[in-house]
Amino acid sequence: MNGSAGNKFGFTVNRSRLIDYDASDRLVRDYVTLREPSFRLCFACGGCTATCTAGQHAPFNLRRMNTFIRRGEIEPLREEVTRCMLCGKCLLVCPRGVNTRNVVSLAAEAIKKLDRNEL
Amino acid sequence: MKLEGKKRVWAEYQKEIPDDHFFYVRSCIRQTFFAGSEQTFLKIMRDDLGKDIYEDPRHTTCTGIGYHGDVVPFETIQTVVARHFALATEAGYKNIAISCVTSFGIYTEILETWKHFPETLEKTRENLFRATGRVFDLPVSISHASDIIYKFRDEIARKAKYNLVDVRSGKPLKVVEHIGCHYAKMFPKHGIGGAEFPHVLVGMIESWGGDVIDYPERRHCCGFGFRQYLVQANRGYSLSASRKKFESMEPYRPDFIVANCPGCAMFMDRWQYTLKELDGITYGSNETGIPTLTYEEMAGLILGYDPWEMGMQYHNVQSLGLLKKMGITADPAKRFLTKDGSRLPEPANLLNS
Amino acid sequence: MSTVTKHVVVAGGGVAGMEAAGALAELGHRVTLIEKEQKPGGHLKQWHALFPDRRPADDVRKYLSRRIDNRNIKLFTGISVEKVRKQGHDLHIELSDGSALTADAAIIATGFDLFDARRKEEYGYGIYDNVITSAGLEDMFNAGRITTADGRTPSRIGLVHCVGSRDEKVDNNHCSKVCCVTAVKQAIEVRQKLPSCEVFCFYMDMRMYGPYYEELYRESQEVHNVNYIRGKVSEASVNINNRLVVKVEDTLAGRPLRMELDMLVLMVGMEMSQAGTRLAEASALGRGINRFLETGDHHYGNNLGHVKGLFYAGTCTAPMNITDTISHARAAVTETVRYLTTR
Amino acid sequence: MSSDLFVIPFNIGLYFILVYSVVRSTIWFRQLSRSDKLRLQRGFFGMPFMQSLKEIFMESLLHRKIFMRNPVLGYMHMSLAFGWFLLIVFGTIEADFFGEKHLNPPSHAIFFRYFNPDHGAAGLPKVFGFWMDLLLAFILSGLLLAMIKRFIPGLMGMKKTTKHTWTDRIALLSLWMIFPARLLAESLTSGAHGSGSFLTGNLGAQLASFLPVAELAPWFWWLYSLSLGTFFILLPVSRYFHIPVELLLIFMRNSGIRTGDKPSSLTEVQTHACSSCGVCISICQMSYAAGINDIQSAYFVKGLRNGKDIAAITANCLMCGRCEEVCPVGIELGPMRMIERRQGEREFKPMRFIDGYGLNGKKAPVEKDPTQSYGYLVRNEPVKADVIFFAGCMTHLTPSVIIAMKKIMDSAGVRYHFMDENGGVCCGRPLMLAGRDREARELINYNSDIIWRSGAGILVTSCPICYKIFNESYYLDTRVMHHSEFINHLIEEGSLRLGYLHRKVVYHDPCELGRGSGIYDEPREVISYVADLQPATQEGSMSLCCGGSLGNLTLSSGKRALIAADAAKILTSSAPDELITACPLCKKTLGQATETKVADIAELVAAALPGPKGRARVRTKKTLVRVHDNG
Repeated sequence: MNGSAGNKFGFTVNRSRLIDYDASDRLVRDYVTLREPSFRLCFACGGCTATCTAGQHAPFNLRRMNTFIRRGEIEPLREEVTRCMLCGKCLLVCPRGVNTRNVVSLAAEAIKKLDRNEL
Repeated sequence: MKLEGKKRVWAEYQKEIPDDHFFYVRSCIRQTFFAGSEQTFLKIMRDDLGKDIYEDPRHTTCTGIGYHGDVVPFETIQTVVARHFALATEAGYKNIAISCVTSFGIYTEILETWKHFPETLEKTRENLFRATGRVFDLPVSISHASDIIYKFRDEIARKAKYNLVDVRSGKPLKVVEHIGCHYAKMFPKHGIGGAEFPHVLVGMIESWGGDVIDYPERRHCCGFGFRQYLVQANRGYSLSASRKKFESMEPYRPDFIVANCPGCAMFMDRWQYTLKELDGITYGSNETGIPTLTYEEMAGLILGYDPWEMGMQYHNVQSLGLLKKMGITADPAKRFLTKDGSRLPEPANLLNS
Repeated sequence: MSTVTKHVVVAGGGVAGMEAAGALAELGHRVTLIEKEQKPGGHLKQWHALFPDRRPADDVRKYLSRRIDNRNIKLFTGISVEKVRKQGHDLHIELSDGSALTADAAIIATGFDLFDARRKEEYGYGIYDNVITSAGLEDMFNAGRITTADGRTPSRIGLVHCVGSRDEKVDNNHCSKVCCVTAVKQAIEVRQKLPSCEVFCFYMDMRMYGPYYEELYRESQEVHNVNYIRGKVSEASVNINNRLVVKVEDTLAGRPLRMELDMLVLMVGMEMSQAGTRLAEASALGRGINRFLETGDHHYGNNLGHVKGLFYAGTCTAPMNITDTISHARAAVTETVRYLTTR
Repeated sequence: MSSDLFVIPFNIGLYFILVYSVVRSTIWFRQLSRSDKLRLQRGFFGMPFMQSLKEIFMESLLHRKIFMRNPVLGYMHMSLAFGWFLLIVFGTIEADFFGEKHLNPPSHAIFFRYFNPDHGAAGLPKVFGFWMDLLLAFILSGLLLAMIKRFIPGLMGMKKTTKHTWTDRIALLSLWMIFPARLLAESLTSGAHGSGSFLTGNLGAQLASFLPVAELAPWFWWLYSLSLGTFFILLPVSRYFHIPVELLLIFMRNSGIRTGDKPSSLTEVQTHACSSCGVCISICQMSYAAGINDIQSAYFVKGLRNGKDIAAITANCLMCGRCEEVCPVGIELGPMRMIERRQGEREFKPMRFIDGYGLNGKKAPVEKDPTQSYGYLVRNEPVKADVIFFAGCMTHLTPSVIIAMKKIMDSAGVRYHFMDENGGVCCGRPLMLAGRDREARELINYNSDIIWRSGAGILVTSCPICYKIFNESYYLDTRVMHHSEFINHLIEEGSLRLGYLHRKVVYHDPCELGRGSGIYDEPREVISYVADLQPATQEGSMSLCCGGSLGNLTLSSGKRALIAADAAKILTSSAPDELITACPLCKKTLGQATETKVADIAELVAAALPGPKGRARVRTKKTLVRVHDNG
């Protein structure tokens, strides 16, 4: 809501929720996929998210994170990606053999690099 | 772009528009913000096209804004609309001409409801009779006022004093047409050209020499979205929808926007100022804003009406440049003078003034 | 098996009709095969390669040609069966050229029509230059050139699943079954032929129901890097560069998504064919809510209609792939022969 | 006599390497922490020094460990090292005895024959000459084996041999040239002078029959000197630097210096002490079971030594610890890799040898990240209990283990609190294995808090991964027990009544429990108490990794499956009724790789619990099974 926006209108322009595929880049995705090709195999069943140890305590959704990474939407992941405990349960449940643990690890790494303009 | 494809779609969505004898119902927003437009429409109908168009001063709002704003129940609005039908019946008119797209959607929705659920019609008749003692016949046809201009677009073209053409280069003007959502998105078969590729304004623009811009967000809502606009805190949604459209049309360098819905015309005009204030961005060539016209004003200009008499000076984005491009001489100094020379109030914060 | 030669009319010379005719002729029956087009083969004529193994469609076309190369089969092309009527023990069959045939039994194999993509106006098929159908893409494969209308090599192609299927707006609630796997197959083919072209599949569900389909889907991700976005494309438009812009909800991200494409391929579904509809209406044959021919029993009478001696084969009963169509046609032949011998 | 110029290359090389070694050692010594400096000083004047000498003799010269693992390979190393050592010793004695004067420059011993071409005709010199020839033949036989190993590794029982850099190649070439050159030089000189023993004498005589040996001899003395000189100069930048560095490592290790968790002089000494012998490659399951041949410790250490970007190699390791068990040099490979993983996220800066203050200069200390990763964890009210059971994340995917543990503890009347019954917090070990200690520390603190406040005396976990970190990195006032230990404890104290299952079972040591925590006996005692425990083909310290290891971040599921299949095949080669393990991850991984039933030790014990009508007896148990180290 923008009711309290401090201007003479009492509101501001809402930020678009749109994923504009052409306005973002896929640097993080490419970084992850190059190092962990199994990342491509995710078909978003959500098994990882269901079994996730960290996910029992806080919003951490690997399934959705994978989607965001693929679309180049990094902003929502910056904090979420650090919540993983790397326990590896997701590895055992993934029906497509995605090396999920490495995906999170690489994503966190890539985002840090992105922020340092190293990607 | 394959024009044949569009023509095929347009051919599929044609509707019967009566030739004459209309009962005119006005629009709350149009008569408030573009009072000259409705007057222009009546003038064109009566003076230029020689049609019989009647309006009853007793007709009221359709309460569509209240209905979409969740404060007017469906039974109520049905009864209000039934009262308008009763006025038409009493005056002996069977063809309704509607100024507002919201009303047009309401009328269509109600008639469709009555068709599929006849008991609601009976209930409405009963409600209307109990409340006012009036009875009504169902209208034979429902037309949006833009449908009627569309029907007579070629006749207007024959009488044209100006065209949608840059008089200096001879090139057609680039026009963004915007169709109100409730015109055809709810009931595509009631709109000329359907919902995806509406033809109602395209037909006018092309008949009058302009080029239509088919930009990616063409179908997108202007941002009115009753609940979004009516609650001040929600207006950011409304504004962001308009911005999406402006950003999408901007690369085409449009000469002006024309809308068939009063709300759309109002928003796409006024939000340009708001966006300038909030975002610091002014759209349009040389960042002067994109003039936003009603279709009545567009038709009026073609027929040589005085822009100041039509009230075009009360748009937030001024259209002096456009008029010049079309070769219309209108003295800027006379914008805010009445015919007898006394001063009209001059709005602040005009764009492209 | 019958020792007496009977006459069976097969209406429709597509995959089902050709297989049924061939099988009947092999058993010694006299078959009249009637095809409305100038050549038999049905929709298979247009296919370049088949899923899931991407073998040339020509393999199956050749098989079917050999199948009907039998002196017991009389092939008529350019005419269609318009009406079937029971006349005593026989069937009276009226053709579009005004002539009529009498047969001991008949098999209807009138197949399907591809959904007319123009009915999904929001995708702009027939309006935007680079919106094509899956059949159109198959044509491009056959021609050996995948290019945009102005001859450029596309750098990004989108494939829209479920066009005309599972869509109440066009009165088709049924699933056409084969479009998902066709999309996967075509996506792989595009990636192979144009390695620098990104491919996106916009799907509602991935219905990989057949053997090796799921494996193909996996391969498309693992080996060919095909991208999948779960969500139905809501509309397509063009931008100032004449590139297509599509809007879709990325349902897995829970957010709307917009992207530019050079080409949009609509995976058109299957509908009851118009010729089959005419025949069904003229002959008062029952049809299901999906408008395909209604069979006697979904489980054990799937080749039977309610007219004795009249049998159904292939996609006139429901969408199916080539494998199932051939099996269904063979089952129809079994039913026909049983009818002819026990009548 | 030194006017013979050919000795110059040798002298340059020799003095260079001597000076370099002194400088290098000094730098390393100065980089040691204060306590390690004290350790080394103390070690130098005490028992450790004698131990070191013994070890140097056994390992650096005789190559005992390699010999025991692979006699041919051992012989190769021994002949080269010990042979050369003896050649130098004997040569020096010879030169000292028979030379013109005592305390000759080293070149006199090395080129003794040149300077004394007629020496060794009879008597004691002849005996010496014989021995010198014999040693040379000994070395040359080893050299021959080395060449065979280089070109046909299979013949030596080696799967792969390490890949060489170009400096390695030149150093190798010069090393290979040394002894053939010496042979020819001595033979030619002997041929010209009619001297020499059975090898050089005979060969010399043969050559003299058709060659102008006197003219040729200087050329080969030059070659011999050049080879030695080149080898010495290239020594610091080649794999052969390990020869001197290993001696230093032995001293350091025997003085009690350990790798720790940060880069130090020791880590650098260890990188240089690796001889790239390749034993770690042959033993590596990722190599022989999964066909991955570029990440083994030899490559890891080499990459580290050469300042290459080894992030991928560092991450791609099961951390099973098998290589460390067999490393002939005794390099602490696990801790070395862990140090690298901790560096992982930082920008890679290649280290060059010359500018090197080595690892210490290479990387900044672990970054302090002020933000908390797991700030979202909520502290719950503690539950008081005597015993805490922590199943661990992985055990939650093997509910049968949890059920079995509950049954066992209930049966033994244990009052326990199931700490992570409704999904707990990870123990932190997986993060630590990924080199992310800071984050691991957050989880450790969280879990420690719960354990401390529970007041429990015993913490039981059914996961070896958790067990290891609870033991090593948690500060607890609680006895940490793996469930196999705990069950053993219950049996010993007589609170668990168990029947006997007539099943043949084989036990698989989980890496983190066996090699990782030294728990080999307790599981075996428990198993042999309730079933017929059969020996496994590879067990104890050389037990296999199941392939599921969390130590490896990058290994694909397909490769893991290959390792699992191979391990399962070996473990079930005796066709046991059941394969027992003590780790949920091993159970899951092996379970997918074999038809044989794979069960956790708890499941086996639970099956031996008396049923409602069961007649279990409390047996006195003392049939100790010892692990047979077949490593």
